[in-house]
Order: sequence, then structure tokens, then C-alpha cells
Amino acid sequence: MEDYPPVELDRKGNGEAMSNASDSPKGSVLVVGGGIAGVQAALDLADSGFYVHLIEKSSAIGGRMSQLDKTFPTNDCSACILSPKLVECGRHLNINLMTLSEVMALEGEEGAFTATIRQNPRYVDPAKCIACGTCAEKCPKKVPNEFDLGLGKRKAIYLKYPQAVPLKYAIDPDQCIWLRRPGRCGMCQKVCPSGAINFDDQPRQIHIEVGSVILALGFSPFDPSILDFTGYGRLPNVVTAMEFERLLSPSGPCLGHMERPSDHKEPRRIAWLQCVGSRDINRACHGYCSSVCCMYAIKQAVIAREHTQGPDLSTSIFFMDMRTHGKEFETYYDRARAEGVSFHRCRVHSILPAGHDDNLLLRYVGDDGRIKQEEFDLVVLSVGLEMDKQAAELARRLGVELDPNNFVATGAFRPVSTNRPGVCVCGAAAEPKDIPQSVMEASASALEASRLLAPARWSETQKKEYPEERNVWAEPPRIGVFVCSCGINIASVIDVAAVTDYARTLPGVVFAQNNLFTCSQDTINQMAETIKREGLNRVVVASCTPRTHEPLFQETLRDAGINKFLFEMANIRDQDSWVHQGFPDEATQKAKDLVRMAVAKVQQDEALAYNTVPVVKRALVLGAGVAGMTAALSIADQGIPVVLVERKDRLGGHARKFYRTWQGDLVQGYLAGLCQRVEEHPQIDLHLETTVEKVEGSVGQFETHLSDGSKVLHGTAIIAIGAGSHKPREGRWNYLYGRHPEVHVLLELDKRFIKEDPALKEKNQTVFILCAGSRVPEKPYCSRVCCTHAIDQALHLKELNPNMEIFMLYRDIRTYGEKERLYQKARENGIVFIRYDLDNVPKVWEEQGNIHVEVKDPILDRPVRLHPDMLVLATAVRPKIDADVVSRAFKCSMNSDRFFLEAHMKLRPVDFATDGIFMAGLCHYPKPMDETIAQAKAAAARASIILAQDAIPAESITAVVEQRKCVGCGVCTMVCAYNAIQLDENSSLARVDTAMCKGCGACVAGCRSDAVTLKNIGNEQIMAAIEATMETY
Amino acid sequence: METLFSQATEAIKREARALLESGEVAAFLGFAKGSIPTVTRPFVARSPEETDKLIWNGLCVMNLANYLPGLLKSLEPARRPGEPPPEGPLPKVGVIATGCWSRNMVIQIQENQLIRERLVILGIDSPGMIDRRKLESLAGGKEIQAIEEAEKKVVISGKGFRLETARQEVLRDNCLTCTHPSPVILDKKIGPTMPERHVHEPFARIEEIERMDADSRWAWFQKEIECCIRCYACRNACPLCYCPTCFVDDSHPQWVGKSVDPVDTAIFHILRAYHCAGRCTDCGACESACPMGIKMRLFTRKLQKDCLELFASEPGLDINSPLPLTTYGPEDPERFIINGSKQQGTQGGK
Amino acid sequence: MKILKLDDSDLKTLLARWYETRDLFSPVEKNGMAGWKRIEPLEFVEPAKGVPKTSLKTFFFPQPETLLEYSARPGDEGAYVPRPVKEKARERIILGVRPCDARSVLLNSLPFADDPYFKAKKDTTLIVGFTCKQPCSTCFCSWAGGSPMDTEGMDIAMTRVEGGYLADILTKKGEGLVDHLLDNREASPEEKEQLKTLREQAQGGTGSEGGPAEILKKKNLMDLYNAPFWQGLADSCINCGACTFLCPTCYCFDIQDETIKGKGRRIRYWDSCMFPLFTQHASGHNPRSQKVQRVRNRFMHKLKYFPERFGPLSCVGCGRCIRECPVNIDIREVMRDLLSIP
Amino acid sequence: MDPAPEKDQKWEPKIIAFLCNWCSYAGADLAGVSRFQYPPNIRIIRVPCSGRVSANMILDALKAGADGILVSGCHPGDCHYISGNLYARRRFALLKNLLEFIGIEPERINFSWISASEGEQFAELVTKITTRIKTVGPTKRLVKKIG
Repeated sequence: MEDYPPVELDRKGNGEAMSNASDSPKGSVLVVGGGIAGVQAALDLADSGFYVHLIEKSSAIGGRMSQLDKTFPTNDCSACILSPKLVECGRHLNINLMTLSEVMALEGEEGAFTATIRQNPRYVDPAKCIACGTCAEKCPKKVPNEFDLGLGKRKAIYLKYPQAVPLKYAIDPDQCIWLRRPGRCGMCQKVCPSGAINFDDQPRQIHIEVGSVILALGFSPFDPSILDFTGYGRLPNVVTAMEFERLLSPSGPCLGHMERPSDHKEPRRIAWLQCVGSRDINRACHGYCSSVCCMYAIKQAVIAREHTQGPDLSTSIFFMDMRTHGKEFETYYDRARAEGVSFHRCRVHSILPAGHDDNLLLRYVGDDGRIKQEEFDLVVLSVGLEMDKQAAELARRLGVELDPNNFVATGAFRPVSTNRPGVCVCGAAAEPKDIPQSVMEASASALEASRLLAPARWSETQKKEYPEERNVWAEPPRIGVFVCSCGINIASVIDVAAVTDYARTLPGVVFAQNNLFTCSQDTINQMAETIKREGLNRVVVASCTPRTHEPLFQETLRDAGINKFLFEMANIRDQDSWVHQGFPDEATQKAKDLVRMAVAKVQQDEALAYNTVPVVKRALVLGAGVAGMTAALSIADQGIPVVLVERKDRLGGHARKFYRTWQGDLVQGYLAGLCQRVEEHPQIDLHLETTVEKVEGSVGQFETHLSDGSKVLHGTAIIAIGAGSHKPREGRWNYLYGRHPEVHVLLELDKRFIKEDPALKEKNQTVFILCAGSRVPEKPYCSRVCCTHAIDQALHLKELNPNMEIFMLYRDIRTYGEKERLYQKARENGIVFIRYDLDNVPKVWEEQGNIHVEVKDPILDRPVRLHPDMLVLATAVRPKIDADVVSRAFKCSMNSDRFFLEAHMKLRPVDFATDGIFMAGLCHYPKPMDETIAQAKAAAARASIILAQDAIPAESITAVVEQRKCVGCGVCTMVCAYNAIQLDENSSLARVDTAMCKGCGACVAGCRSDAVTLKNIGNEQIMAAIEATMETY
Repeated sequence: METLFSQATEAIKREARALLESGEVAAFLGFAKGSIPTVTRPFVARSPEETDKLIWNGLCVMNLANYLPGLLKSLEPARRPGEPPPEGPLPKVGVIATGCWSRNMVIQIQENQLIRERLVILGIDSPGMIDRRKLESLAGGKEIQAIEEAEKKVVISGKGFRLETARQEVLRDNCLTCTHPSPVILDKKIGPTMPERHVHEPFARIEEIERMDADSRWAWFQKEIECCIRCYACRNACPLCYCPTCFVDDSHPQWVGKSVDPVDTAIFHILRAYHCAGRCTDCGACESACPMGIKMRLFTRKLQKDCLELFASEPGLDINSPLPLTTYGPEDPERFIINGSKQQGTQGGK
Repeated sequence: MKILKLDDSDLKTLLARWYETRDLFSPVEKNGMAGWKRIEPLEFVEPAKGVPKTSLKTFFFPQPETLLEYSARPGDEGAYVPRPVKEKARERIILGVRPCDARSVLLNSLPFADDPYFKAKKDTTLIVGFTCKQPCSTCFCSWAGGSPMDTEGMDIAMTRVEGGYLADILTKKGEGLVDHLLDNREASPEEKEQLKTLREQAQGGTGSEGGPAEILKKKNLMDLYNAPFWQGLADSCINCGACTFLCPTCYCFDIQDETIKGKGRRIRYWDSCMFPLFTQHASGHNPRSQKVQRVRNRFMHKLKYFPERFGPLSCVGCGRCIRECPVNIDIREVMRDLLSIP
Repeated sequence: MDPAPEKDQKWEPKIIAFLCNWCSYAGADLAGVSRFQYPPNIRIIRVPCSGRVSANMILDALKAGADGILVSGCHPGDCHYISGNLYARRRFALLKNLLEFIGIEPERINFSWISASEGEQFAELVTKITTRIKTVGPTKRLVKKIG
């Protein structure tokens, strides 16, 4: 414990570092690191009214996540889910994205920092680069691609990865022939169609003033070359997990074909070795657990099996404890086992060359204690996460304290704050963690960083003004078609002049023009002029993909006074000239077809409203435990009123039963301070002994009826109703609970700690049974907190009576992250750990008032009998009974374990699918105090984005119901994932809530009566496009 | 069977009369005798006296569920669109229901077209209904002037002929493969409960078509719908078809041409069947209604088979299980999907 | 004109001759269903009894009829300018037509009197009718103003007698068909007398004088309109178009343009007053939004409005609607009910 | 029934593809960015989600004369709209079977999952289905013709 001094509480005892910042703080924030955490923090801040400088040291944002193939536990494609966030970040008016940049110094204090940034030269003018790739194609210098961890090659001028943001090439100065010896090559400069290459680019030093700083420094994968036994570096078919991600990835060096490095053959036998560089104080100097490796190894095994499409791929995972402690992880583990992934509980002591075919021989001790040998084609090292060395240096430079593991030091009650006021931290830089946890912390740090800047909200942000739009409703279509040559990207394959001429003949087209670069600034300006001069009321651009360029051209329409939805694109580059290079005639014909389809569709486009919903600036927080109170205070401190509703007659919730956090901080003092702040806060309206009866409305405009008769209008809601501990009063896992006075569940022992029960010192022997009724078919999930909590309790018992014998009966010890320290200490303190499995669960009975426990010791392979004075059961954390009621009232879903279901497992961990409703704390999933507080702040941050605005934008392309055709069958309401379409109480017909509709069109395809359609993607428009396609055939 | 039908007819008359006399229902929906022997007439009795006209026999083939939403609505006080429904209970209707009809009522309740509380259902186990086309073909072009039904046989007669056949021979195709003859929702049971039916190969005809090659299937399909006159009797006899504007009638968007172009006719039949996917209970009303003898039931039957095989879904048996197209399973079969992630189909692969 | 006595081989000779320059059509059994089909001369067999399932109107009022064509390709010359449909005007002969169906052509000529499309079809079509020996139980032509021996609307009327047919040549066009070909087959006076007797027997005294058309014409419109039995009909009716589409005298249509792959055409296709969209206004208002209104309209049109305007009932008593209505709505009952209204 | 696939060397199939904006359309873009070549027979219509694609749209494309159809969405679990592709999967399973049942050649109706990172897979897919559609020849069934 000595390494981790408890965080000093401020005078109000809430753990929040109170500000001494000036009254007029800056309205901007510096975010360091462009990985998923940094990007999320930047987006949350920029969306809630702060200007963000996002600093990324490489040439593009995206971080480690962009290198991953799939993500657990949903097997989502990593790039697919990440990309939209990156694009949003790159385009955000209030995010200043600075790539190839580093923070050199940070002066000043909270509210008024001055940061010194060094921006390294890109040698490519981002304003001119159109990412056509000609430069890289022609560049003669091939170098290992660090994005593929050196498994593949790139050129000296390169794009970090295909979906990179910004989508701009960069020159690697260490590799470029010209930069090393000017005058020697310069090929890129010669071939660049837009003259973007600038060999004279120079580093620049920039000073920026910000109110606060967020460090999202990320991690480095552990480098196993120092572990000689792995053979990494010597044996070609020993790869790290990160390398294996690239081998699996469709955009990786073998295009997703899964080849092993030595001979590019598909491996048939793969082994994963867990805890490489984690939980290893001897060789790796990392005592902590890296938290994510068990899951990613299982995921890789599952995905590898999918790649080979067959059961004949053998996948073996060698592990010590299986740590699948997150939401849906245990199920994922179970499924992997069912699908044939084999798991071996042992640490492999050496990887040897098999002596033929570059295969590998693994020697390990089997479950039966015998030494075994097994041959594999490929061995994947599940390397741990460590603090990036440069990042650690940067932290030190900024005066930010690191913990003994080199991670940024935080505290249990202030999980995203560093020692330096105004400097926050999030993500793996503070402790190894997975993506959702990082995203959660990112949002939490955004809240923390902006909390004191609230007075300066919107002070540094920009807002674009547009001219008034011309009403074109009654006008016949006057369509302008702009055909782009994209330098030679399109024009070298497609006869753009012919396409332009053809466009002129199409019905409704009054203007057609060919441009060299339609997206260049001068063409854009000219387009706006043309729209005005020619009186165009609809525009088609035939160029690249709408996914990147539609917003730009739509903006141009708005600048020219035309509604931006009167626009279509024909993708004649990415989906034509680039993919039919050898077929100019066919490609030209296709371009004509695509233009004709776009013209047919744009004819029927209508001007759509830029929908907004006015926001009631009030939050409803449901549940006044630590999560609810933290969330409420986080919002209220920004000057926004909060209605806090609690079912019980007092504040505090579950935490009232807690003794101390795993970091060693006493909970009750903290809790008292928190309660007091809540009670005294002028912005918090507290409703105790109250429940929610009915919720109406949607984001921005909820109307909630409470059981005390009051009616609350609020813009957002945070659900933090907590969870309870399961009490095994009957059944298989009863273990004398409720029948013997010395049998407790975990929190009952905490209660005795809090009361300082003197009897505890007198105990001679205590037995803990972990997973008592958890991870079993009837309660399949892992409760995440119990291992750590039980071990900490055992340690406290040892503190009370060092002679006490303590036995821990466990299945897997899941002291993930830095919690591993407790496990080590417990072992050091002589606590005995005995593993059991579901075939041999401990037996407990009573004889003459004494507790008897029998368990089979797997090492001795014989039963052990224990006679404890006290038996402690680590039972599951179970969802609240009233979760169902809340779920129904707010129309938000739960998973099969009845925990609330987030909008997206990875990237929206605190949002519900229903807009404007967020979750925090145990009702989402079991979690320790620090994670609960982080999630509560994250929920507050997400809610603040809405509450910071007078009105929020809503989707314009929404579903619309033609009442005359609707029969009220309700199919649309059932297929809508957003509850955006409901049957009207009076008419019984469907009605769309445009504020909630996301425009996916599931209802449209589901409606048999064609009563629902999607604005501007209507059935008739699609038919027009279909028919236009076939017209020339 | 003669006695079974006449007993049922008497019971229906008695129950319907009691319901109307007590005022529990405002109308009773059943069948009356038709003006030709092969067709019965769906009939609404609105007074106790009118119940004398009610009959029950093997030619009662129109699905009564089809009439319920409209009939109930006609009994409500008129209101403008968007106006709230009137306070208090609304008038009820009594109705006869067999297995398939009751399942259609379940679906109508699930799709908000019916309110269970407004129905008084007299449940009858269906003994299997008669296909008038089979009788006509048996008569070989002669006019049938009388039909007598007995337990195992049917006798038809006309000028100069009298023919007897096993009842099984003239049952409708859907009744021959029916496995759920008993109503799933009812308020009062009329007549005896039929023994469980075990159908040896319920989808034999479908499988036979599936085994043909694409050319032969197309030939079969074209021949089947060749004589369609687009009168929409099949659609209008169907209790699942209640859209205010059917896609075939709609001009915005116009998915289907309005005339008897073979392609338009084909698309009409494909989409009509598809709209019944996961909802069709194989009541056979479409085929019974068709003036041209088209066996359009085979299209819905195919979908019924797929819903059962792919989603383990049988519609209308349980009011609490969602209809298959309003839900999904995370592990739904996707062998047909190229690059499907879970299973690789014959077409798939990297 | 003249009456010929033909034996079966004479008929074959005639058919072979006609076939040389004309298309022949007749009722044909197909898929267990009698319909009209183009035939080879040797295929012809007189149907034993009754009428085919589909009516004769499809020859004069086709489903659909292309009224005009146009190009919808922007580059084309004359794009979007309508042009008439070029049709080969080959004469056709429809054989085996029953008196009721033949009469329906005359009835349809009333509303289509000025319709060039209908007229063009009628001008190039000859009807060789076959009188009825054995009416069905659902036939009621004599009630509707016709008779099983009626020859109205035919160019030649064939009546089966012993040893062949008595062919009554009724029109110039009909005469053109036999023109000197079988001059020596003139029927004997006895045979002519036999035909006359058959016709008189069939007439049975129910001519149009005092028939339902005359009676209903005289009845008060609103009395019929407000009759109580309409609701009962609507209760059973499923509002399909089987009756209207099978009916030989239902002639309602709609018109629409179809464009596919740059080619366009304007078609006229059958519509049915049973369909709710039939009367739907562009505004969304529908004057006949209720089923009972539509059912009433169909019968009122056939039995009251049409006679008031044109004289006869818009019904030939063929019985198709009675046989094929899936819910057994019987026009005879409707007529009886209407006639019984004082 | 229909004549054998045309021997006409000049015939090239026309394929209409409905691609979801977030995954498959992005995958098609990536194929372009990576210059993976595929046959030029395909015409892509961008839709928000595979769940937007109705049976009507597919039939309309066949009616208009498309020799082949491709509908592609996100892999299960990746749907930008949570579950659109999962509803679509059910709809498509039934529709494809029904169309095959009435005699449409199975080669014409194609469904796939293509993620935003599967550029090469997209190119392979288009190549594959184009080849397959060529084997069954020009579409005859369900193609509406006038004049």
C-alpha cells in the first residue's frame, strides 16, 4: 500500500481537485494523442462548446485501434467502427488537428496554460494533396511499414493507412531520397498532379493557449525480444499479437489471408502464449496484468478459425488465469470453447524450433503435472501493454506524476485527474485497459477538463453563417452537373468530356462542366458562382466518393443559397476509373450511367429542413449512489440544474456498505462528503423515496412523471440505478448462507470492517469462496469486482490478525490491471489459493455449529478439509429488480443478464441507443469505484454535449409516414432500433419522432403498405435510379 | 359427418342467438347457404331471428377473420382520423373460428387490427374443408346440383348423375397438410376436439418443386399464373391483406404495372406471397376465392416452410412470440450470404 | 339473308377456308378452365354447354390496350411526342360464341359508340355464334333481355340440328364469309321452319317488353338506392374484381403511361368499381370509400343507371359472376330484391 | 423453356448493387483506393443500410432488366444502425428462396456482407458474381418489355 499514497481529499471530501483558476478561463483544451481516447475526448469537448487542439505525433490519427482487425466481444471490424469518428474529428470546425506534432512544454496553470508545440514537416501540402496515391506509386524507395509492424512495406512517401485522417500523404524524411540527398530523386514532385510536394517544408514551433489539458498518450505493446525463451526475433513464426492483428486484417500485409511469416503458408496450428510481458516481475519487470490480452487472444483464435473456414485449424491458448471480466466476455469465452478453441492452464517455459519447416515446439507442464511437447506452425505472443517511453518522458516534462509501473498516477476517487491541476489523463496511459474503458475515461476526462472552463463555453468556438436559402419548390428542375477529372485520376481512364456532353442531354440538366479538381478551393468558389448565375436548383457532382466529399459540396450549395439536400454525387473515381483501369470505354459508359442515375435521383430531391430540437437545460439523474451523485454534481457544477431521483430514503446507495477501494482509500469519508455536496448544491433538486412513473418525449424534450406527483421537463437523463449483491438464500450455492451467523457475502464483511468489529481479530481461519454462483449457467457473467474485493478483504483481515489462516477457493483470479498488485501481496502474505472447477465445487456443511469446507486441491489431487470460523462468499453483483421498470419507462434495452445495453459495446459505452439517455455505474455492469466514477463523469460529459446547446441538430433524412396509407400494424415500430416510430395513441397510426429517427430506413423496407418512406431516399427515387441504370441497355 | 355438421349448425345457431339476444354481441359472423350448392355465403346476423340462416358445412371456406377488422370498425361510432377512440367498451362481434382462422385472428391482434376483448369466438375444430374445384372436376363438366357430406364421404349429384367419393379425395390441399385444426383462441368450443393430425410430408409438393431445375420451376410458375385476371380475389379473401392501399394499386410509387402483363402479374404474385411471409396460416382462402383456379397457395406455402426451417417460426400459435420479420436472431442462418461470417455457404469463401 | 344447312365436313371446309386469310378463335379447354384461344381450323369443337370462364370483351376491349406510343429517350428525335400504334389489321373470326356473349358486344357498343379503338376491333371481327341447347342453372339470359336462341350481335348463327347445323347468315360480313362457297347448301323450308319454332320456344314470352329493365327504369332512384338489403350484400362481399373482370358487359377502365428503357406507351386497362381506388380523387377524398357504396354502385349501374341511359340492362345473364363469386353474391337475387321494392 | 444463354460475345451482364453507406459502399471505395480491379458491369446504388432494401426494390431492378442483383451490408454486429442488417438478413433469406422457387436463377440474386476494410473482398465478390451471372446468360424472366 505504501507505493500508493491515498489521494488527499479536499476540504469538502469529494476528491475533486478544486480550482484556484482565474474567473475568466480559456475556452479551449489541448488533447495530446490522437488514438481513440484522444479522439473521443476531442469530439466530446468540441461538441460541448470548447475549442480543441488535438496533437498527434504521427501523420494521422487513429492510434492503435486503427491497426486492429476485429474487436471483442462483438467481432466488430475495428476500422469500420472507428473510421466515422476519425472523419468527424478531422472535419470538425472546432477541432484543430495537428499531426506530426509534439508537446514540448506546458506553462501556466489551470484555466490558463500555454503549450509549446513542435510541428514536424509533412513535406506535402495538405491543402493541395488529393490523396490520389500517384506519388507513392512512383516513389522508388520501399521501406518497412510500421503500421504493419514491419511485416509489410510502404514507400518513403506514404499514407499511414487507407482510411487515414487527414487523408494526406506524408514524406518520411529518414527514408526520402531527395530529403537525404537533394536533387537525387524528386519523382513524387514530378508526378503529383496538384503540385502538393514541398521539399522545403520546415518544422514549426507553435504556442497555444488553453484552459486545460488531456493526456491520451496510449500505450506501447510490450517488446518481447528481451524474453529469450520466446525466441521472438530469432524464430520467424513467433509473432506478437499486434503483428497477428495485421496478419488477420484485410488491409494488412497479406490482405487478410492469414499467412505465417516464414513461408506465407496458412498456419494450421496456432498457439497463443498469455502474459508475455505481464504478471511477470522476474523477466519483464511488469507485475501488473494487462487486462486485455485474454480477450484479444480468444478473439484472435475465433477470428483465425473464421478465416480458415474450417474446424481443422487448431487453436490453443496457454494461460494462467482466464481473465474475461468484462461485459459479455465470459459468454465469448464459453462460445470459443464450444467452438473448439483449446485452453491450457499453464505457463509455457520455452518455445523451441521444431527442427523442420520453421515449425515450433512448445514445452509446458500439463494439468496433470507432466511435461508435454506440442508442435505448432505459428506462435502468437499475447504481449502486454506498457507505457510508451516517449509518452512517459512527455508526462515527466509536463510535471505529471507517474506510478511505479510508469503509468500516469491517478486516484480511486479522481480516476482521470493527474497530480497537476488542469491536466487530465485517459485511456491506457493511466492503466492498461480495453477500448470501452478508454472511451469512457476519454469522455470523463473531457468533463473534468471542461468543468472549470464552463464560463468560457462557446467563447473560442466558431459557428458558420449561411445566406438565406432560395425556395426552389415550385421551380422546374434546373440541374447543374460538374464532372471532375481529378487530375488524371478520372480523366486518364474516363472520357470526361464525353460524360460532360452526355450530361447536358439529360432531362432537367441546364448546365454541365468539366473541372480539373472539383474539390479545389477555386473550383468550389466558382461552383457557388455558377449556381447563382445559372439559377441552378439542383447539383450533381461526378467525382469521388460522397463519403468523404459530400459534406464539402453540400456546404457549397448552402454558400450559394441552395438547400444542401438538393445534391447528389456520382462516384466515378473510387467506384469507376480506379477499378476499371484497363477498360476506358466501359468505364466511360459506366460514368454516364452513374451520372444519369444521379440526375434521375436529384430531380426528385426535396429541400429538407435542418432539423433541430430545442433543449430543456435540465438533466434527470436516476439513482443517488456514487454514480448518480457524481453524474449529478458533474452537471450541476457547470451551472445546469439537475433533478436527482432516488428510490430509497437516503443517498449513497451500494457504496454505503463499502469499506475501502482496491487502492486502499476509505469509502465512507468520501461518501459522506459527496452526499453533503449533493444535499447542499443549489442546482440539485433532490427527490428521495421517489420513482419514475412515465417518460414521454425524446432527446432535448423529455417529460417525466415522478411517483411524488411532480412532472420534470428535462433534456437528458442519466440512469444510474446501481445493482445489488446476490444473496444465495437457497439452492446449490447457498453454502449455509443465512443459516450460519459467520457466513457472509462480501459486503457484509465490509460492514463489519466499517463497524470495526473486534470479533474479526479473533478469527483463526477464514475461507473465501469466489464465484459462488457466478460464471455458472444460471448466472453466466463474471462480476468483475469480486476477486479484487475478496483479496483486499483477506489482506485487511491479515492486517487485523496477521496469524489468521486464510484460504481462497477460486476458479480464475481476475485481479486485472494494477489490481494484480493485491494478488501478489496476498500470496506474499501467505494467503492460500486453491483452485476449483465446476466439476468439483467446494462442499460446505455444518456440524455442531462449526463450518466445514471441503475442496479438491488440483495440485495435490485430493480433497482438502477446512474448518473456518468465518466463510465469505463472493457472490454475483446482480441487476436491480426495478431495472425492468426503468427499461420500459425509458424504452431502453437490457442484455440477457438484465444489465443495461449500451448503444455500442466499444465506442458508445455510456450511451443508450435511444438518444439523450445515458448510463453509469453498476446498472451497466459490475465495476469498482474508480470505474464507476469515471463512467458517471463520462455520462455527465455525454449529457453535457446536449445540455450545452440551445438546440441540437437532428437528422434531416428521416422517415416520414403517409397517414393515408398507414394501417397501424406496428411492424415499423418493431424493427426501429431507436424507438423513433410509434403508433399514435389516438389514431393508432405510425408517427415518426424526427428527433429520434436516424434515417436507416428499416421501417421503410418493413412496411408492406409503403406508408413509410425516407426523405430523399424514397422508393420512387430509388426506382428512378434503377430505371435510369437500365435505360441505355 | 352429416350429423356432425348438422349438430354444429344447430349449436352455432343456438349460441349465436343467445349472444345476440343477450346483447353481448352486436353482430354474429358466420355462413349462410349459397344460391349454388358449391359455394357458401359469409353472413352477418345482426338480430336473433337472422341466426336461423346460419349454417356449417365443408364448403365454408372463406376465412372469417378477413371480415373482422372492417366489421368491428363499422360498429364503432364514426370518428375523424386522429380523434381519440370513444370512452368505454365498444360493441362486440361473435364469430366462428377454426384452427387457421383463429391463428389469423391472433396475428391481427398482434398487428393491432383486432382487439381480443371485442370478439366472442366460437371455436370449431376443422374437419378439413372441401375444394369445389375438385368436386367440379369429379363431375366432369356436368353441373352439380346437390352435395351431401358424410363422415368419410361426399356425394354429388345433378341431372343424370350421382357420384360418391371419399371425403379425403376432395379436401382442399391446405386442409390435407394441416396440422393445427383446433382454434388457438376461443371463448366457447363447438363440437368435438379432432384428434392430433400427423401429416406425413407436409411440404411434399413444395419439395417436389424445389427439386426441379430453375427452368422447370419457371415454366411451372408461368403456367400457374398464366390465366390470372388480376381480380385480386386471392388478396381480398386474405385476412392478412388489409393495407389501405395495396402496392399493386399504388401509383406513387408504382411497383407493379396495372394490367395483365406477365411480368406484372408475376411480381404481383411474388410480392403478395412475400407480404404474407411469416404470417400466412395456410387457410387456403386465396385459392378457394380464385375464379381461375390458380394455386397461389404454393407460393405462401414455400415461405411457410422456410419460416419454419430457418426461423422455427409458426405464425399465430402464440400471441407473445413476435412475427418472424419483426424480429431477428443473432445466429439466423446466412448460408446464402456470400462472405457470411458465421457459416460459409457453398457460394461463399475467401 | 339466307339460311344454310351444313354438315360437319362443310363446317370444316369453311373453317379451313376462313383460316387462310383470317385468325380463328374459339373457346378452348385449358388448365381445366375454358377460355378463348387462337386455334387451327381442325381444332374447333363446339362446346358442349355454357360459356367459357372469361368473356368475349377481351377481343374488343383488350386488357390492356395500347393507345399510343412514344420515345422517352432524351436524345431521340421526337422524344415524348406521342404516335399512334401501328397494328396489323388482320380480320378475325370468333367461333363458338353463345347468344349472351354475342349480345354483350352490342351492349358494349353503346358506351363505346364513339371509341375508335373499340370500333376498329369490332370492324375487323366476325362472330360466328352457336345457339344454346342446354342452359345452365345459373343462366338467365331470357330474364336479362336475351334468349338461348338469340342471334343479336352475330354475323352467322349456327344451330345444332340433326345431321349438322343450320347456319343463319345474318350480316353482310357474314355473307362475305360464305359467299358462293356453299350455294347448294341452302336449307329446306322445313329446316327453316324448324329453326323458327326453336326460336319461338326459347323466347318463352320474356322479351324485353315488360322485362326487368323496363320495370326498374320506372322505379324511383332513391327508393332503390336506400333499400335495406345492400348492407347484407356488402357484409359478404370481399370487394374483389372477379365479377367485373369476368363480366362481359363491365367496361370500366383506367389509363396510364408506362415507360421502360426509354420506350413509352399509354395503355388503357380494365378497372373495377369494386376497388376503392376506382373513385379516389387526387385530393384523397373518396366518394365511394365504403364497401357498401361500391357494391351498390355496381348493381345500380348494371340494372338502373345503364338502362336509364341506354335502354337495356348492362347484363346479358351469362351467370359468370354467380358461378365465380367466391362469396356467392347472386345478381338474380339482387334483381329480385330490387324488383320487389314498390 | 428459355433459349440457352446467348452465345453473343458482345453481351455483358448488367448488375445493380444496393450497398449500405457505412460498410459495403465504403468497402467499394476502398477497393478503388487500393486499385483492386473488377469488371465494369456493376452499377451501385447507395442506401443508408441493407435494412433499407426491400423486396420491391429487388424485383423492380429485375423488372427493369438487371441481369443480376447484389445487396451488401455490414457484417452482423457491425451495423451502423444497430440491427438493420439482421432484419435484412431474414427478409433476404426468404426472398432469395422464394425467387429461386419460382424459377429465377440463383446466380442472379446475391447477398453479401462486406465491411469497410474489405476492399479486396469487394473486388473479388464483384468479379465472382459477374462471372456467375455470365454463366446463366441474359435475364429473361421477370423482365418487363413494352413495344
